[in-house]
Amino acid sequence: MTEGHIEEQRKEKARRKKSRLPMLAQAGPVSIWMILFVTIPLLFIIYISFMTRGPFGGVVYKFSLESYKTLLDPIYFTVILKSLRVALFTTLLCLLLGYPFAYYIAKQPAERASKLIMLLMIPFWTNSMIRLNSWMLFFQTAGPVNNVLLKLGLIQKPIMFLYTDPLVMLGLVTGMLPFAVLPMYSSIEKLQKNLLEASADLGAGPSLTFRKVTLPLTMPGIVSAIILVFIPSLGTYTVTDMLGGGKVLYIGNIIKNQFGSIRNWPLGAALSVLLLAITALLIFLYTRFAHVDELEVV
Amino acid sequence: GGSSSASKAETGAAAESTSETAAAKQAEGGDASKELNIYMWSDDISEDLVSNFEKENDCKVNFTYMSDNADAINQLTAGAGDKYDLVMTCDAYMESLIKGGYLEKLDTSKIPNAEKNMNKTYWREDIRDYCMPYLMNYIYVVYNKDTCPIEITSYNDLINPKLKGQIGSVDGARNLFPIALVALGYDPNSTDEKEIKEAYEWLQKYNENVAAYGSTEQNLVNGTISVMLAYDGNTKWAMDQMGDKNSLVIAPFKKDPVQLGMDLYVIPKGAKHQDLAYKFLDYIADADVMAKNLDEYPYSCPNDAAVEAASDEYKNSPAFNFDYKDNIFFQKDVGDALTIYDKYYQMLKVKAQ
Amino acid sequence: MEQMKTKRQGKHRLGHFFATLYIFIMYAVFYLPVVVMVVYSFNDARKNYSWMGFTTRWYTKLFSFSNSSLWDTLIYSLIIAVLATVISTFIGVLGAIGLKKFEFRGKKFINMMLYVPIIVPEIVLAVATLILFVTFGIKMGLGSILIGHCTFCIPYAVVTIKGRISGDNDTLEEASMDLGANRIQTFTKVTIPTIMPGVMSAAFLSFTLSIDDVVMSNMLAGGSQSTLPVMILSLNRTGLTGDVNALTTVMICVMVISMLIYSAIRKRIAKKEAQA
Amino acid sequence: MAESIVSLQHVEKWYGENHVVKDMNLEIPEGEFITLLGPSGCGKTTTLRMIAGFEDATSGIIMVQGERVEEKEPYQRDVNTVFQNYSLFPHMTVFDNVAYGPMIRKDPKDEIKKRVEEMLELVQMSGYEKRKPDALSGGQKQRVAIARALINNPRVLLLDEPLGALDLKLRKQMQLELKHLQKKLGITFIYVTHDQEEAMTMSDRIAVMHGGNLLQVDTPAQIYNHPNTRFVADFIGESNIFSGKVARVDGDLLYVETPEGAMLTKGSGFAQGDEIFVSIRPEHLQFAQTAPEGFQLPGRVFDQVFIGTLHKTTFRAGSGKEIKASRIDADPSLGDGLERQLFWDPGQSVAIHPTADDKQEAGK
Amino acid sequence: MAESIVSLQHVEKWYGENHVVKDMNLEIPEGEFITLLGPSGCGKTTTLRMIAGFEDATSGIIMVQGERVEEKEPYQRDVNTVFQNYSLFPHMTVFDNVAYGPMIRKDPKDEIKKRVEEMLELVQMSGYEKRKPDALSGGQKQRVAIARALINNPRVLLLDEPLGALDLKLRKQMQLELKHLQKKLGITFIYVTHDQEEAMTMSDRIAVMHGGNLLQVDTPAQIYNHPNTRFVADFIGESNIFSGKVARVDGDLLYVETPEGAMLTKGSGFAQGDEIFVSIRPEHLQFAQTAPEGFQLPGRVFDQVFIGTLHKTTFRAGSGKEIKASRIDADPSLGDGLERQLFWDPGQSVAIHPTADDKQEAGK
Ligand SMILES: Nc1ncnc2c1ncn2[C@@H]1O[C@H](COP(=O)(O)OP(=O)(O)OP(=O)(O)O)[C@@H](O)[C@H]1O
Ligand SMILES: Nc1ncnc2c1ncn2[C@@H]1O[C@H](COP(=O)(O)OP(=O)(O)OP(=O)(O)O)[C@@H](O)[C@H]1O
Ligand SMILES: [Mg+2]
Ligand SMILES: [Mg+2]
Repeated sequence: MTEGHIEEQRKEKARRKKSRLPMLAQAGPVSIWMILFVTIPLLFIIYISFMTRGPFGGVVYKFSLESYKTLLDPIYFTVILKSLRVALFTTLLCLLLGYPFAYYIAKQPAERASKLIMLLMIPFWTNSMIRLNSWMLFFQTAGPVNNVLLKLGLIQKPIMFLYTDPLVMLGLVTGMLPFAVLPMYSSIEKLQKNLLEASADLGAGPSLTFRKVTLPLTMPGIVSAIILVFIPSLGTYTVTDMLGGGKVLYIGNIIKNQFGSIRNWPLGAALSVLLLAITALLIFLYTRFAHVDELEVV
Repeated sequence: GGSSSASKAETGAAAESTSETAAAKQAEGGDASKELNIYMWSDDISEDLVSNFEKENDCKVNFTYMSDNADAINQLTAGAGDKYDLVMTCDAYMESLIKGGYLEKLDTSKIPNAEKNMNKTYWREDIRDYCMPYLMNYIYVVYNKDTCPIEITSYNDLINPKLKGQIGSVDGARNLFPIALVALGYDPNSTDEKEIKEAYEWLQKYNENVAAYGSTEQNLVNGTISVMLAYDGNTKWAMDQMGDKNSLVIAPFKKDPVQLGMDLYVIPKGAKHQDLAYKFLDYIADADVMAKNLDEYPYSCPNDAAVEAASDEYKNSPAFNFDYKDNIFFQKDVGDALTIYDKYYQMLKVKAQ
Repeated sequence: MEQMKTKRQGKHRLGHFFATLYIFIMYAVFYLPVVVMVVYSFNDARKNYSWMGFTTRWYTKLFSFSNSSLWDTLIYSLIIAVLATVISTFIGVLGAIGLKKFEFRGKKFINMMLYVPIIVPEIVLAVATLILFVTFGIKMGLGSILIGHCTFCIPYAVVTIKGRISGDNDTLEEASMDLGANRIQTFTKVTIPTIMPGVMSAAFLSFTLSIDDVVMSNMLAGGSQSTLPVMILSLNRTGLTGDVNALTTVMICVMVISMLIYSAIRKRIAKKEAQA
Repeated sequence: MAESIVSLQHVEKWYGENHVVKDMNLEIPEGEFITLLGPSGCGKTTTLRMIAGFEDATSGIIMVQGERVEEKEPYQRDVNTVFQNYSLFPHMTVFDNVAYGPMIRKDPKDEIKKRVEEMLELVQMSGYEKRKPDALSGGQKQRVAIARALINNPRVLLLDEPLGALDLKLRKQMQLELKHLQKKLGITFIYVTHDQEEAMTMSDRIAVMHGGNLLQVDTPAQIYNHPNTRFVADFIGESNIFSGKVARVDGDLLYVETPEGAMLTKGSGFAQGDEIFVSIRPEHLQFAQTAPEGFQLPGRVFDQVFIGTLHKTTFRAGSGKEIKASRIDADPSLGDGLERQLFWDPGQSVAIHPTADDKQEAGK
Repeated sequence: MAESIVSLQHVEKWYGENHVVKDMNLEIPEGEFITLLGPSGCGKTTTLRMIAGFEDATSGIIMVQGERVEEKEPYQRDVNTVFQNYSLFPHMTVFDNVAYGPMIRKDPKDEIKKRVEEMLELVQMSGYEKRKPDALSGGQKQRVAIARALINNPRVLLLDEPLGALDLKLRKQMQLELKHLQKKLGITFIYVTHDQEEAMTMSDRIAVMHGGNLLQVDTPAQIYNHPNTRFVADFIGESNIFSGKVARVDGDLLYVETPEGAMLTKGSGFAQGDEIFVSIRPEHLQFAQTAPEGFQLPGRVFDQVFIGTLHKTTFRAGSGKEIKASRIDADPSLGDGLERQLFWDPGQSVAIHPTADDKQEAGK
């Protein structure tokens, strides 16, 4: 090859390096982390799901489809449906309650907004166990709510708040709300006032402006919120166990039990794979429905 | 509690450990032989006694806490047991742990106090070589004689429709099914699916009556429920709480045995400070030491000498005194049948709605 | 005339009133459990189930030397939470930008991987990670817990920040580089400030997740130290005791006070800079 | 006042400490094309924003179509705006941006389509329907913004430098189109531009603002030929402004003494000894070897440039002041450094009374 | 080529399907003031962005200071930009925005302070140091953007309509300041403007672009007086362009026949029967009762306007074509509907060869 050609190649390389380096620096760490600490364990989980339960705990590394056969039991279908319903409900409530909240905060001056966010987060730095316990103390038969109501003569005998669905919802929603508020706040904050003005100027009232401009432009935050609320509440169980009296099993309980008292890791792994598949399906449906290409919903 | 009576010297030793930051401790440098790592429940052992032990042996005892018995099992089966020197677990898992080869065999000659003081009924033959019992708990029925609509003398009374919404209950497949099996007159550790299925049907009726699973003692105290299937420790608290007006009674069972569970210490395979672990086991098996511990943490105890040496308050606690104390059964490892239990347990809780 | 003038303003004022009321109620709901917790930290009962009278003995116990393990545990948890927050926010910011801005092979895959820690129950991932760590002879302790925490914090951070980034960031970054700032300077001086609310949200979420985590902390812990939530959950077997409430109360106070001091210092510095 | 479609009465606007609009009074009759002209930061955009309702006036009354603005939200008013920064919706295509107004009004689909196409045609953006604003050039964005506002046929249209990013050719066309539409539909235009030629050719009236004050509201010719303040004379077009004293009054003819020399102008309301500004446009400045009676204003040729249409000559007076003249044809006899006598037709120059501001400035 | 500070060789840019820059070749010597001129969307901003390094050329070579652009990050190049949309940092004050470059270079604090004050003075924004961009008017933002780029004293400065939002007065001043700085510091300016007068007075050379093509790169006078294509003639300034055929060649004098009539022009490279465009500026168009020899171009007065400096007259030829003339002085004898003979000095008109594009257009 001629010298010029080599020179050209060298430059070409340098050029490619130029455009690669920032990409590596930014997408690199997260990619490496995800591959090392998520992909590899995930492959291992998938691997385990095809193994056999060890009679003495753990796994016997012998291929088996037993776990997946077990999954065919309609009981899991019921459980997952129930979990989905709870997750859906929680997510809806979190969005409905969280959006105005996030909106209000985002529209405050920056300094005030960060104070309000801080104020929102502080309660969540207490232990969730303690918070749940506090709800129980607050609503128990001999708790302050019942006492006050009794004293005021509004009721004759204590109301049973504990172990009811509304209390479970209260626990779920108050526990999950920050995960909805924070991403929505950060994307609403970005919303430019001049676009709202333009919309109003063109004759759109507040609700139309909200639907046509505000909502689409803050959609990334809403989608983030949905992901961060819906998926975790799909696998939740502490709230339902503590505030709901543990009479109902959710998919989270079942998986936990496989890694707990039942020591059936392969089944637990298979159930996790099932969860992954369901979520992937939901995301796929969403992207189809919302005309977003690929998995990158945010 | 005894913590406030700590002597100056003891607090001094503790102060030293305070000055170490948690992070420095984590470095695990220093004299490794002077450390003892124990994995167990929190709030289950007297700190004064521990700091005494530390002083006597010039060592540092580190506690890490489990949130579930299965945590310990998961750690051991994952092969991470050797980061601990002592692990607390319960008797139901012992067979698996032994067969899985996760434990060091105990040299009982190194724990003479245990040899001497431990009640051999509880320190069962089949597991004796691998563990030393620490505390134990009964799962029995307790009810409020003023508010409970019926008198309860057997497990079968629990499925009486009159008790609808009145029961607070322990949870978990391996806690509930043995009760049902006993009620039906089967082996509590049955591996026969037919029997387990029957137990499931029994439990369905039981489930109708249950208001909540989990820790329900406060509900018994404040009158939300009137019956409780629970650990003796929780019952003790409930009875104490009601004080003079205590109307709680342990159901006077005529025939049915009660379930007894053990908290025991094991030395995981490959533990690094086994000598110190033995010293600790022997120390805690000492009658006086354990007696003090019982005063602070009043639970049932397999250490006869310690119970003897304990305070009257402990010995007279109504929660630990019932007349069929010896009519007991243990949870045993049921091997693969566990998955059958799990299946029916899931059905129980899913079909409930 | 004057009355008419107040019509639109009046409408606004009414809206403002309801908005403020709503926010107030929401905060009240968030703080209710905290208030209950604080009140019950003065409860004279061995187990925190019902009110048995006022006492300060939990605080006395907390501040007595014999209760060092509680403090150790707290400090340990805080160290982990702060480190996990810093690491995952850092990686999360970089990652969110990188994944938004660049097209590369495997990007879809990484995007999918980000959902995995949110979807797969923590215990499953924790056990798998534990087994892998044991297999590769990685020593358990602060490091392994941190890895565990970051693994589920990073996706939260990335998802939160990604929702914030948009096209207008590009032109500002261009302006910065045009003025001679290299990519790192551009990143710290322009990119970060413009997506600050996202970064702040990510940091808060990471901290909250980490300070409250049980499963990873339990599975990946070393043999000598537990975190506070693990201890609290462990306590839950026999019922929470007042000292945990007291400790959490103190913890909240410490965090709030340090926040206040921090913002006061920042304000003062800003003022000084403004004067200069 | 009744026929005014927009009326500002004693309007003031403060941004915190900044007083950006000061006691503004303006009546705009229906169908008028009025242009706000003034230096950068003088409050033009702020005035438009108050009329549109995005900004509340700190005090004063703003009426649109006979009703006070405070009672109505922006979307309730038949006012549309072409924003200085375009404010296109980034998540919508060009088509959807333009269709926004009719869509909000729930016009029938095919009618919307037809109208949008018409509008895009008008601003020469046909074929760009499917693009997002991000993929448009500056001028293209601006044209979409114009189309988006025009499609609504508002009674009042506020335009904030709507043609600023367009090239001369296109700007000329758009000027014609806008003017044509305005006339045809009888829309009231309130227009902001920096292009004085644009202001001159398009406006019925021009309102000159300065530092939040409205200085003069008049027809273009009036503003150009009879500026009422020194600022207006100076700001509109190019002017040579001489500051001096009235030496003698002869009917409407004033003899003025300035540091540069003696000159004549016409003007009223002046007495002997008054301070005066005399303003003369470069294109009206004449020069010759000798001066007519009343003039004694010598200047040396300092610079000559050709800027496309015009040949511009700069003279330097004895006082050092630069004086500009422009002609279409080059004067080949003129060379750098040559001295000429400058003069003009006294009817073409303007005599201006100094304002308080001017005096204050002079005092500094 | 060695002395070129910026050099574009066969540069192409595609945005997906859109071909926005086509085979562009341009050599810019150090210290030159070159202006890109062209209609909205013709690729000016895109060209600047490729030079600054924000956009990769699809093909071709871009060299800045003798080195290929692809190898260097934007911040490694001694090139600064004044962006069309300002791109001020919203989280920084005006001071911090302007101080950004020096701060990055870690200049001493007090020097930065001094320089920033100087720069703000230059753009007449002193006193606004502590404001955030949000609280500035459009023109004020633009001035800050200029100051921010100027403070770095780059070797090459790219300016994308830097004065577009400023009023005439300020624009004139800023033009002078910019030109002055450019000369003093020897900076190379690559300038985009829509203001042709600005382009004419400031540039050493003008590059006219159209639909991604570079049509002509020449001095302002050359571009104005000798446009090489019909598009350039039409785009730059106002022109009357006649399309016809060469009837007779007499040395460099051409006799041309058009639908409007017969005319004379000078030009070379034409043969009898060739297609030809003849371009004449309105200010060179003369009219009288009778035409000189060679001309036979009658027109009826159609419209007369006064736009500040000039009186513009539009004639309508027999073919219906409008023909424009402008003069400084009004001709009182001229009334609507009167007929005049139009003519010019053949040396002042330009003869242009039709390009392929023109022919194609004519074909349509
Ligand atoms: N939000 C704000 N806070 C404080 N001052 C502001 C704010 N917005 C504008 N200003 C100031 O008000 C004055 C008037 O601004 P305005 O935008 O009306 O000017 P303008 O006449 O439109 O100028 P331009 O021609 O440059 O666009 C300016 O000096 C500006 O700095
Ligand atoms: N990101 C993009 N994707 C697709 N097309 C684009 C994109 N950016 C610009 N264009 C198109 O490229 C062409 C050139 O754009 P450019 O911004 O260079 O024009 P310009 O000459 O600066 O125009 P203006 O004077 O209006 O600012 C335009 O037709 C524009 O629509
Ligand atoms: Mg403005
Ligand atoms: Mg452009």
